[in-house]
Parts: sequence; structure tokens; C-alpha cells
Amino acid sequence: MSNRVIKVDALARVEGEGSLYVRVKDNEIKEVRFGIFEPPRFFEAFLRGRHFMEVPDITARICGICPIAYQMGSIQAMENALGIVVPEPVRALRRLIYCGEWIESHALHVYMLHAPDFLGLPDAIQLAKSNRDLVQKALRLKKIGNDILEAIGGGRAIHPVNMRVGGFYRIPKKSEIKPLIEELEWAIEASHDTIRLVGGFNFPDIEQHYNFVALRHESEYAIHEGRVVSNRGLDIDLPQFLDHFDEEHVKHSNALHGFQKPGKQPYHTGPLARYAINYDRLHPEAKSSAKEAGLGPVVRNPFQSIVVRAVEILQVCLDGLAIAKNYVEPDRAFIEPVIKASTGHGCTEAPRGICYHRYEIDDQGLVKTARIMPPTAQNQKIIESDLFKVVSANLALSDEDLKWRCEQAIRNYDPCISCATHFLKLTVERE
Amino acid sequence: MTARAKPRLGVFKFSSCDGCQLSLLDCELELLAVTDAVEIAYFLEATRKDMKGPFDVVLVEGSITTPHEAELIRQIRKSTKALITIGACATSGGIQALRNFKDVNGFLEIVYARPDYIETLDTSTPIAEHVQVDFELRGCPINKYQLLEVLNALLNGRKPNIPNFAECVECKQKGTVCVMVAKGMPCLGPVTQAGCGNLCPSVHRGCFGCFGPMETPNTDALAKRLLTELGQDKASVMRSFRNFNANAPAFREESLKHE
Amino acid sequence: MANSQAVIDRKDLDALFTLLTEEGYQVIGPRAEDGAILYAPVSGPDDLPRGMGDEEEGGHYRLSNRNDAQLFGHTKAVQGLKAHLYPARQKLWSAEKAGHGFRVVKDSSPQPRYAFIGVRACELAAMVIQDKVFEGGPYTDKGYAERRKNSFIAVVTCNHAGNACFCASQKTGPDVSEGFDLKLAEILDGSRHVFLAEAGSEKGRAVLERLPKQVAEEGDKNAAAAQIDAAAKGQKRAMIAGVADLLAANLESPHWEDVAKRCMSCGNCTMVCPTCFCSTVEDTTDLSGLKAERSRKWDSCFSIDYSYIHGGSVRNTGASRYRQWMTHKLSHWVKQFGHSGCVGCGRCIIWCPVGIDITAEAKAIGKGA
Amino acid sequence: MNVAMQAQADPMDIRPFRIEKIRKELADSFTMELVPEGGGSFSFKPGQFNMLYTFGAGEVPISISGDPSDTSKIVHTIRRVGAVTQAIGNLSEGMAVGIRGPFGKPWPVEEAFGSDLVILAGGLGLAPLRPAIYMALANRHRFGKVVLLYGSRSPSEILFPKELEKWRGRFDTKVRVTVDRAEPGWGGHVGVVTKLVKGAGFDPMHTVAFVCGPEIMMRYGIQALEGAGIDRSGIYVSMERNMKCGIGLCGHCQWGAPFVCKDGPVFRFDEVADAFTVREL
Amino acid sequence: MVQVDNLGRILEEHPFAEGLDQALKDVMIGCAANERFEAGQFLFREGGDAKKFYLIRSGVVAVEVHAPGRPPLMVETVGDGGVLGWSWLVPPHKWAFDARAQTLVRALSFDATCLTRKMESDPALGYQVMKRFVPVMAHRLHAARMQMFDLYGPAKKG
Repeated sequence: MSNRVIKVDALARVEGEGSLYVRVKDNEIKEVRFGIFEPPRFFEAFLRGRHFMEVPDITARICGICPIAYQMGSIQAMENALGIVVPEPVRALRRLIYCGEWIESHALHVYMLHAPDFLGLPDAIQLAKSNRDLVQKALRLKKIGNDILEAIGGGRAIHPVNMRVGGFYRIPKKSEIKPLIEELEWAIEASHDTIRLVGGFNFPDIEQHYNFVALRHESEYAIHEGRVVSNRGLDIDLPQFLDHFDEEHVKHSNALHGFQKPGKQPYHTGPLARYAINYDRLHPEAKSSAKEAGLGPVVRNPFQSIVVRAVEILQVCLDGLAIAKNYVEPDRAFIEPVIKASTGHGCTEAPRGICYHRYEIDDQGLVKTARIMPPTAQNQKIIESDLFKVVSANLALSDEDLKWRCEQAIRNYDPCISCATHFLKLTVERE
Repeated sequence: MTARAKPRLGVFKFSSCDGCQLSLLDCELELLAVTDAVEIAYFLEATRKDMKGPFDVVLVEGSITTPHEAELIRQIRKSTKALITIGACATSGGIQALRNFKDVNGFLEIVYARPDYIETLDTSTPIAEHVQVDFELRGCPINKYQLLEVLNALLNGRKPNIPNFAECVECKQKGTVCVMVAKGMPCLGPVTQAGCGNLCPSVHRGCFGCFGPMETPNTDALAKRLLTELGQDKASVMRSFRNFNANAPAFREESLKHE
Repeated sequence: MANSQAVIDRKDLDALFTLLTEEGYQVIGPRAEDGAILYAPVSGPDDLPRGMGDEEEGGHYRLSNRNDAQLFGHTKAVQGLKAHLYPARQKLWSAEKAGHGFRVVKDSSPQPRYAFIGVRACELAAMVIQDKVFEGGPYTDKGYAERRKNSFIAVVTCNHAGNACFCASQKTGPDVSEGFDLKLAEILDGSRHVFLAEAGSEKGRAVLERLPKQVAEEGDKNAAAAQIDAAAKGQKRAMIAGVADLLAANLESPHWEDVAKRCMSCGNCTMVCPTCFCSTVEDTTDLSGLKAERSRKWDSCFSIDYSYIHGGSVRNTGASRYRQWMTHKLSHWVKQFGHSGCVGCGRCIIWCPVGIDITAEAKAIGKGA
Repeated sequence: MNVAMQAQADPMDIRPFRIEKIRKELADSFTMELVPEGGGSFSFKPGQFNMLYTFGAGEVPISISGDPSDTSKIVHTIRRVGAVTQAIGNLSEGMAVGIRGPFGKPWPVEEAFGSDLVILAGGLGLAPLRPAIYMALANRHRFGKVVLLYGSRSPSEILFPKELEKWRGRFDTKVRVTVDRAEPGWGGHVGVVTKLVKGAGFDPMHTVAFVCGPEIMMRYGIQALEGAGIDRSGIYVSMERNMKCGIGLCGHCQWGAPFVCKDGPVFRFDEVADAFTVREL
Repeated sequence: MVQVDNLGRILEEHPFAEGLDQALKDVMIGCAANERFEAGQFLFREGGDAKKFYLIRSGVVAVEVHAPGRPPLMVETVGDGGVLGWSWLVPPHKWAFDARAQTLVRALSFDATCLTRKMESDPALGYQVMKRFVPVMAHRLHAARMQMFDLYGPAKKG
């Protein structure tokens, strides 16, 4: 066999603009690239000189899919810098809005972006043609996520306006949270159905031994808080993050690649990592549903990430329901920050994995330096290593099928390219 | 009456956060009605189907920040009857247009270890600076109901009900108490186009201009008020106008006055 | 012919709410919410802004604490009755495609029955003006007419003037002589807290009859009169005399340009003005193109679209739009409806984000003339 | 059932009419004949207008251009200038439109009995005047001289050319047409319409003039009429402003104190003369 | 002088002569000639020496301008009782347009050299002639401006 090039110039059903390039020569993989041609947007640069109170609204614009991750990451970093600890009801409200983002994002990915791959369809619109009810149900599930975002976020799900350093601008009334309860109850049932549905898909038989990195909280399935923990023994607090993780700018890959020090090891962040690290923190109902779907405490097949996402939907619906039911309006909406020159760190579990923020502010409250590491940047190396494995195992497939399989391998990560602020244009090297 | 022929819709993305095109998928209750009414011929975020033009309608998200994008938008314009830009990036250059006020090379060095790898333009510019645009839908992000309204108006051959007046009108129509007058908060509402759904004042904070300048923005009058009665300093006023629509002419000029 | 007056004790005020609710009214009254006094549903005196006052100036408003037990110690709400009697959006009809044509289905949902408590003289005057606009000519706004017919108006007279008030110069207050169903004056004297009540209509008489009350004494009547007097004398602003003719003669005054430099054309003044009635119709469709709907929405003469005729807008400059608003309100209104469109409530002054003062601008036009 | 009577019931209700006939007039304009769905009649006075609705697209005020003595149908002449008129233009015969109306003050044709009548029209402004012309010609014996002066941009943009020709053929009516620009072959006048006033042969002391056309054309037309000696009180104009409700409730069409929709569109010039020169009024 | 008598009567009937003293009319007639143009015939051509002006007695004259690649454009017609041509008054005394008879045209023409000489020596005549020409020029200017407005079209999209 001679040269074989599998190339997708513009990946579909991912957020942002990415591409795929694989070159095989004589059955030997010569090159695998998950490329990203999303143009750079320079967030870290123009955050300099902005007032710390403006930062959450600006960082939200990094990504329209997971703005909460970017708002909350920066808010918590600022609070960390200024020594603010929000009271429990505010914290609960934050967790609830994050549940909303997970539901919305995961439902979008599971049904509209990922499931069509397993059903051999180009998109969910085609799926709606054969099974309109299913798609309607998926949309309702997704909508519940958005309803939570809107109820707490101040009326809009994308770039919500209500979160601020110190708490919220306005506390949602109990009457605004109450309607979510019934919806979440329905969503729990729908999530069970989702797990059953996606659990029954056929998965390519691939196992990867990942270096999983995720947040871990003392009592919760970590979403918006925790220590950074890996399945290989790492367990650090946020200020140590940059001692252990970094990014590099590599020309032929054309993107900032995250790695773990020392030795530039790739690591995996996202649902599989969270699930493996926080399995013991799963709600019993979610745990048993996972078991029924055939998942063990660790999932190593990246294609099964869709099932793990479905389990996570159930998990956050259960979490969200509990918060909504116990909701009491906090006494005050926010703690007024007192400005001082300082440095702060924030890290949350975006639907796609950990999203790390670090800011240095001066005594006027203006940002001196900003550093943001989005999940997809961190996963780049792992995605390429998955691709390598997938291609090796599927060389027998036709070009078209192999291409599709490779795309799926990328979609397993629900890559959010728009938020990978560092990502660059991919220059494809052709044979 | 015979059924309408399904118009072909394309959705394209340039430099942006993806949020505006996500707004279409966020129309959960209406999405299937949309797909019943139009044929989605190109929408990378939603489908693997990659149908080439010509299109009847193209929605464009994002601003032009690279030479490649500048070329691509010209091709898209040629392939579609109607071109609608959606969101602050596409209509004014977006948050990334902050680079327009600085030396872009300085930015590159801050973010990238090897700036020489990067191909980018000095500026982030709206689509209308490159090709003719049929309708501009504002917002960072757009309001999904406004998006539906524009699609709907286009399908039904009517003028979209998208007002260009100030956010204040929307505020008062909704019965929201003015945060500037009653709380002394700085607010861009009087110079910002309505349409977001009156979000910020509803959560007791001032409008920060997501929807860009209204039809006849008197930013000078507002800036004077911010600097006097509302006690803002020049730098804050400058930053207020230098946000998601920093490159919109009225906001740009006002922010430059306070540099 | 003076109506008979009675005195209702503060602790018996609940009965008024109960009675109105029993009569099928949704009771709307002042509430302190989001840092301002708003007209909103109230279930009893406890919902009223007890002890709350308000500070007002051009472009400035704050709730304040009166440190007393007055329920109506404020001056006026952010909006008058307009938002209820003439809502910001009203559906008119829907239509469905049928064959080559379409079928129109009128919106026949019943209009609400409001009982307004705490209505100020200026708000009442504004309502009477809107009555004339919507019901006084050859054509009637049906929705307004029905809501108006359904409503019960309980006025509470002012006991002091706000800084932006100028009703005395517009002769729309602070005293109220007609147009109400019930008129109350709140009298708080040490521990004595009563309302001097007077019916202004059959509806009002029927309600007053059923309320627990005592006979009004001269002292109460004098106290109420003194309050009105104080509210009139305390007014710091006044509209200049002869403003209607003055403005009509000064359509080309250079002062319009001067206002335009400050005016943001944001439309706040038109939105809070209790008489401003301009609206637009909005036609919408569903995605299938099979259903259509028409609504009426508040509009503002400060928008460019307002004066749009094919190809362009008639009023492109800020100066011409401000002139349109002010001359309509103070001058053309007189020709159209027989009296000024301004009730002197001062809302346009308070809620103008940059504090443009209609009384001061009128004076300036006068000086420039 | 008189449909016009119904209009008074609730002026915001629209009534469906069927498009019986569509005739192209000019490159961008057309005439439609409408009959009430389900039968009935429609009466109006010359100069009045209807709010014309097309399903989903919205509503526009359009003056009636038909013969007031024919109550079986409504005739509208429409120029495609905006989304709604485009949408109306895309309808075909047999389809329905909605009508609210007739609204507005008419041309005072009857008050002009006994005088000379001068009709000065420009461009599409001939359409709202046509009902008045029909009525005047039907009552020709009640007038002194009847003069129609019409200006258009070019010969190909002359509205109702056949009827103009027919009227010109009448021995009792003077019809003069001029265009701004022409090419050889055009045998008529070239120059602005105001030029036609001089020498039109009416008795200025006993003349009523109706003027309709774009505002700027009316301003100069009136100057010419006044120059010829007609008193302001004998000149009537038809105004245009943004009309949304048609009944004086929405405020959009205010032009100084008058609401163009209910106090106009036809105004006696001496009553509005001052407003004419105020910018952006 | 039968001819002069004849011309005198013709001038008398033309609106131009309204209110003009008999003596001045007589002086003018000394420079006048009766002319007739068949339909299609040019009275004068753009660029030609403007040595005359015309009082139109009957018929229609089209004032035209031509541009390469398109048919000539009529910008004005002058009919019965009209005054045609004022270039004779203004240096460099060249016709600015073409004037073509659209129908049979009968006109009274005046010799510019002759009249100018008389006007120079008789200020009263000079004033009377100018008084009649200034309005003609003003009206023509006014009309030209109005044509530029494009009075009849819908407003241009802003």
C-alpha cells in the first residue's frame, strides 16, 4: 500500500473550527494531527488592565457553550485573591447554575453531536425524521439546563449576566427556582432513559490507559470546586497547579498543548476522568444506573464517554433537584470585595474538563496578568494519541469509514475549540 | 396555497465564541419547526452534512481576524441570496476587536511563546466591512427570539420586528426600575440598542452594551453624566465603551476620548 | 355640592382591600420594590410602603425612610396607571391561513378589573387625559375602554410635594375634585392614624357605605386641606405660563439644538409620562407561515422608526425628536384634545438619565424667543 | 351589508377582500381591484385611504384610486417601496388581503362645485386624485373650467397614460402633462410641473386646486398656484406621514398638531402652510 | 414699413412685450425678424455663437443636450409665448444647449448685436430688456434645480 491520507478540513458537530489530518504510509501511521484553525482571540492579553469586576463578563466570551465555566473560574479566582468566601446558599446557587450548564451542554453533545455517529446519521435533524419524539425529549432535557441557566443567570443561558465576584447581582426568588423542581424530576426520568439508550450503542473495542486528571471534592461529585487529583497519585491545591501543569507552543501541531510536568506527559480531563476519580461520590441512583449500562468504576474506552456523559446528566439532575428543593434565598446577594494587590486561582469542571484560571491584580483592582487553561487545550495530546490508536485498529476500513471513525474519536472529547483561546490555524502538510 | 419551497440555510462561523450559532440550537421549542421550514444545508456545529451553496440564507457568526477569513467571507457572499450577520463579533468585531486599539504583536507575545507561528490580521473587523450584509442582528450573544424573528420575517417576506431604539425603552416597557436613576449605577442603556430582553437592569446592574450602539447614540451626553453625577473616572468610562462592541464606531470614538 | 365625608381608621383599612377583592377587583397599589415605589398587586395595607418616602431630582431618585407610619408618605410611583390601563403590549388578534385567504380571530380574552389604591392627583389627571385620547374621538381603543370601565379609582391626596412636582402650575393637582370613585386623605397625628374619605361616584359610594367609619370632624377636614395646601406651596418647579403658544411660535428656536446635545433620545421621558400614548402595531408570523398575530406596543417619538415614511425618517436629528415630544405634550396637545398633555408630575425630569428638565427647557425657549 | 359601516364598529378589525384583478402600471407599481369576501359593498370619498394588510407581512396605508361611484370594489394603486408593498405585489388574483378603512378627510369635491377646478399631480400622486377626477368629470356641468396638470419623471413613468389620453380628448377638460426629462419622440412638455400652471387658463379668483405628489413637489406646486393668484384657502394638499393605526390613536402621523390620518390626509393649505416650511416636523 | 408694422403687431401679442413703452418696442422691432422652423429643424446648436434670442409665437421647441452613446435628452420645452435663449447676454456668448423645433415653430428673433448696441446707448431699453430676461433666467434656474430633485420618485433609501 502506498500513501493514504485521511483528512477532514472542517470537523462537524464540535464547537469551533477544527480539522483532522492523518497520514499513513504502508500501513504505518506517519502523522496524526487534530488541528485547530480557530483564530486566536488574545483574551489573556486584553484582560490586562481591565478591572477585576469586568473580568467574568469578558472571560464568558471565550466560549458560548460553557460560559459558566469561564465566569465561575474567574470569579472564584478573584475571590481567592481577595479572600472572599461566599456563604453556603450562594455556593449552592452556583452549583445549581453549573448543573444547568452541564445538563445543557451534555444533552447537546449526547443527542445532537455524538449520538448521530452511533446511529450512522449525519445529524440529529435526520434523527428527528425517524424518531421525532426522541429528539423532542432530548430538546426538552437540554432546555431544562437552559431554564436553570436563565432562572439563575438573569434571563439568558449564553453569557448570563447575574454572576459576579462576591456572589450574584440579584438573588433569584424562591418562586423563580420552584418551577425547576418539577422539570428536574422529569429530567431524572429522561436521564435514566438516556443512559439506557446510549448504553445500548455499539462501541469500538478500544482501551486506553489514561492519566486522568479531575477535581475532587470532599463530599460532592466535583463540579465547581475541589483539589486537582489524578489517578496516578497527584493531589494538589489550586495554587500548585502551574507547578505541575503547563502548555507548550508546537509548530507542527499549531496549538498550545497542555501537559503534566515532569516529562511533558499527556493527561486526560473530562467526563471519563471525573467519573474515574469521583466514582465514590456519585449519587447511588446514578451509580446503579451506570452499572446497569455496563459501566465499571473506571471507563477506559473513549467511545463510551457518551454513556459517562449520560450518567453525569443524571448526577447533576439529582444534585440540582436537591439544591432546588432546599433553596432558601440568601440574605444578601453578594459580599462587597475589598480591593488589594493579590493573586488568585480558580478551577472548575467545565463539561469538557478542568478549566484553570490565574489572575494577578494590582491595588487598583486592575488585572496585571491573566492565565487561562481551557480543557480542550489540555486534551489535545490525548486526542491525538486516541486517534493514533483508532487508526491503527481500523486500517481495514475504507477511507470514508475511517474518516468518520476518526471524527468520532475526536467527538468523544466534545472538543470545545472556541474556548481553546490559544489555538491556532492548522497548516496541513500534504504528501 | 402550495407549500413554500424550503429555503436552504447555511450557518458559518468566523472568529467568535460559538455562542450565537448555539442560540439556534438553544431554540429548543422551535428547533424542529425551524428544520421543518428550512433545509439546513451547512451548519458545522450541528451536522456532518456539508452541502455546498448556493444558499438562500446564510447566518454568519464571528469577525474577520485572518487573511483566510477575509477571503472566505467573499466566497460565502457569492454563494448566498441573503446574508445575515449574527452577534457582536460579526456586526462590530466583537471583544477580540480590543486588539484594534493596541499593537497586535504585543498581544501575540503575551499569549504565545512563538508568535511567529501565528497568522493574524492587525484588526478584528465586522463582516459588513468586507461584504454587503442584508441584515445585522446585534448582541453578545444575540437574543434567540430575535434570531427566530429574523428568520421568520425572512421566510414570510416581512420586515423583522427588531427595534433600533435604546435599551431604556425595553426597560420601561418591562417595568424595570432604572438602576442609573434609582441606584446611581453606571449604565449604557441609553446609548445601547434594545433587544437583549432587558437583562442587566433586571438583575440590578447597569447595562454594559452587549447590543452595541442604538440608532442615534449620544455617547457624549452619557459619558458626561458618568464622569460627573455618577462619579466614574476617565479610565472606567473608557473601559465601559470598550467591551464587546468596542469597535462599533460610536463606542470606539467615545472610548478614544477617554484614553 | 360636597359629598359627605367620613373617617376610616387605619386599622380598618384592611376592609377596603377585602371589599374590593370580594367585588372581583385585582387591587393595585404602591409597593416599595427594587428601590422604588411601583404600582403592583397588593393584598392589604401591609404591602404598602409604610414609612417610605422618596427623594427626587433631575435624573435622580432614591427611596428614603420617613421614620413614621404613613402608608402613602411617598409622592408618586415610577409609573402612573398607564402600565395597567394601557399595557406596554396588547394582543389585538391572530389570523390563520385558510385557502387563498385567511381567517382573523379577535382576541376576546376578558380585560382585567383593577382597583387602584393610592392614586395621586396627577395620575388621575393623566388618566382623564388618556380617556379623552382613547375614548373621546370618533374611534375608540376597545381594550382601554373596557379596562377603564372595569376599574375602581381610590385617590389618596398628596401631603407634600416632591422636588420634581409642578402639578399646581398645570392645574392638575394637588387637589382632586372629580374623576375618582373614592378619595382618601391620610392623616397621621401622633398615634391617631385615619383616612378622611369621600366618594366621587356611585361605585365609590357603594364601597364607602360598607366600610367601617366614623363621621368626619372639622379638624380632619382642615388637616386634609392643610396637606393639599402644603403640597401646592411646596412645589419648587412650575411650568411657565403661556407655554403652548410660546412653543408653537418657536419651532425653529436654536435652543432645540442645545437640548439635543444633552438629550440621548433614549425615550425614558415618553415611557414614564403618564399621558404619552404613542404605540405601534407589530405583525408577527410563526415559522410555518400559517399563523399571524398583531399586537399593539408602546412606541416612542424618540425613535427613528417612529416617523419613518418610505425611504427615510422625517425626524433624523435629536433636536427634531425632542421638539416633537415637547411641543406635542405642551402645545399641540391643546389643539388636539383641548388641554395640555402635561400633568406636571415631573416623571420625565426624574427618570431622564441626564436630568433634562421640561420646565427649565420651556423657560429657556421662552428666553430665546 | 355595507362594509364601510362595519369599519366604525371596531376600527382595528380587518376585513378580508379578494383580489379580483391586478394590473401592472409602471415598473414598480401596480393597481389592484378588491371585492369584499362574501359579498357586500364599499363606499368611500375621493382622497380617503385604507389600511391594507397582507397576511403576516403587515399593514400599509394606501389611498384609494378607484371611482367613488362604484361601490362594488376597491381600487388601489401601489408602489413597491417596502416589505409590505412588496409582499402585496407578490400576491396573485384570487388571493386575499385585509382592509381597514376608509379613513381620513376627503378632497372637498362638492365644495368646489361652481368654481374652476385645478388638479395638480406629480408622479404617483395622481392615484389619490383619480377618484376626485372621476367625481369631477361625473359632475362636469357643476364646474367652470377643469384643468389637470400632471408631471412625471419621464414619459415611461406616466401613471394612467390611457386615461390621461381619454381625458385630454374631452372638449371640456384641459389636460397638460409634462416630464422632467424626455428623449426625442416625446411630443409633450418637458420641464417641471409648476411650469404648467402659468397659462392653464383658470380664473384664479374662482378656483379650487387639489395638489398631490411628493412633499417637495407640492411645495413648489403651491408656490406656482399662489403665484398664479389662487388664494391659499382654495388650495388643498394630501399629506403623507407614518400611519400605523389610521385612526389617530397611535400618534405616528402627527404633523404639528394635526394627525394626518384623521385630520388629513387632505388639508386646506392655509391651515397648514406654516408647517410646510418647518424642517423635520 | 409694412414689415415693421407687421412685426410690431407680432411683438405686441407676445407676453414679453407686456408693459413695454411703444417707443422701446419700436426700437426693439428694428432688430427683429420673423422666423419659421419646420419640425426637426434646429434653432441653434450647442457651442454655436449666440447671436440671437427668440420669442416663440407658436409651436414647441425642445431644449436638448446630447451625450455620446445615448439619445439626446430633452431637458425642457419652450412653447407659445415662451422666451428662448439668454446666452446672447452672457459671455462667451455661446449656446449651452441644442434647440430643436418639435413642431412647426413660428418665432420672432432678435439680433443680439443690434439690440446690444441699442441697449448700451439707451439705458431705459437696456433696463427693460434685462428686467424681462432676469425672471426668465431665474425661472429656468429654479426649474433646473427642481428637475435635479427628482420630484416624483420615492425617497431614496437612507
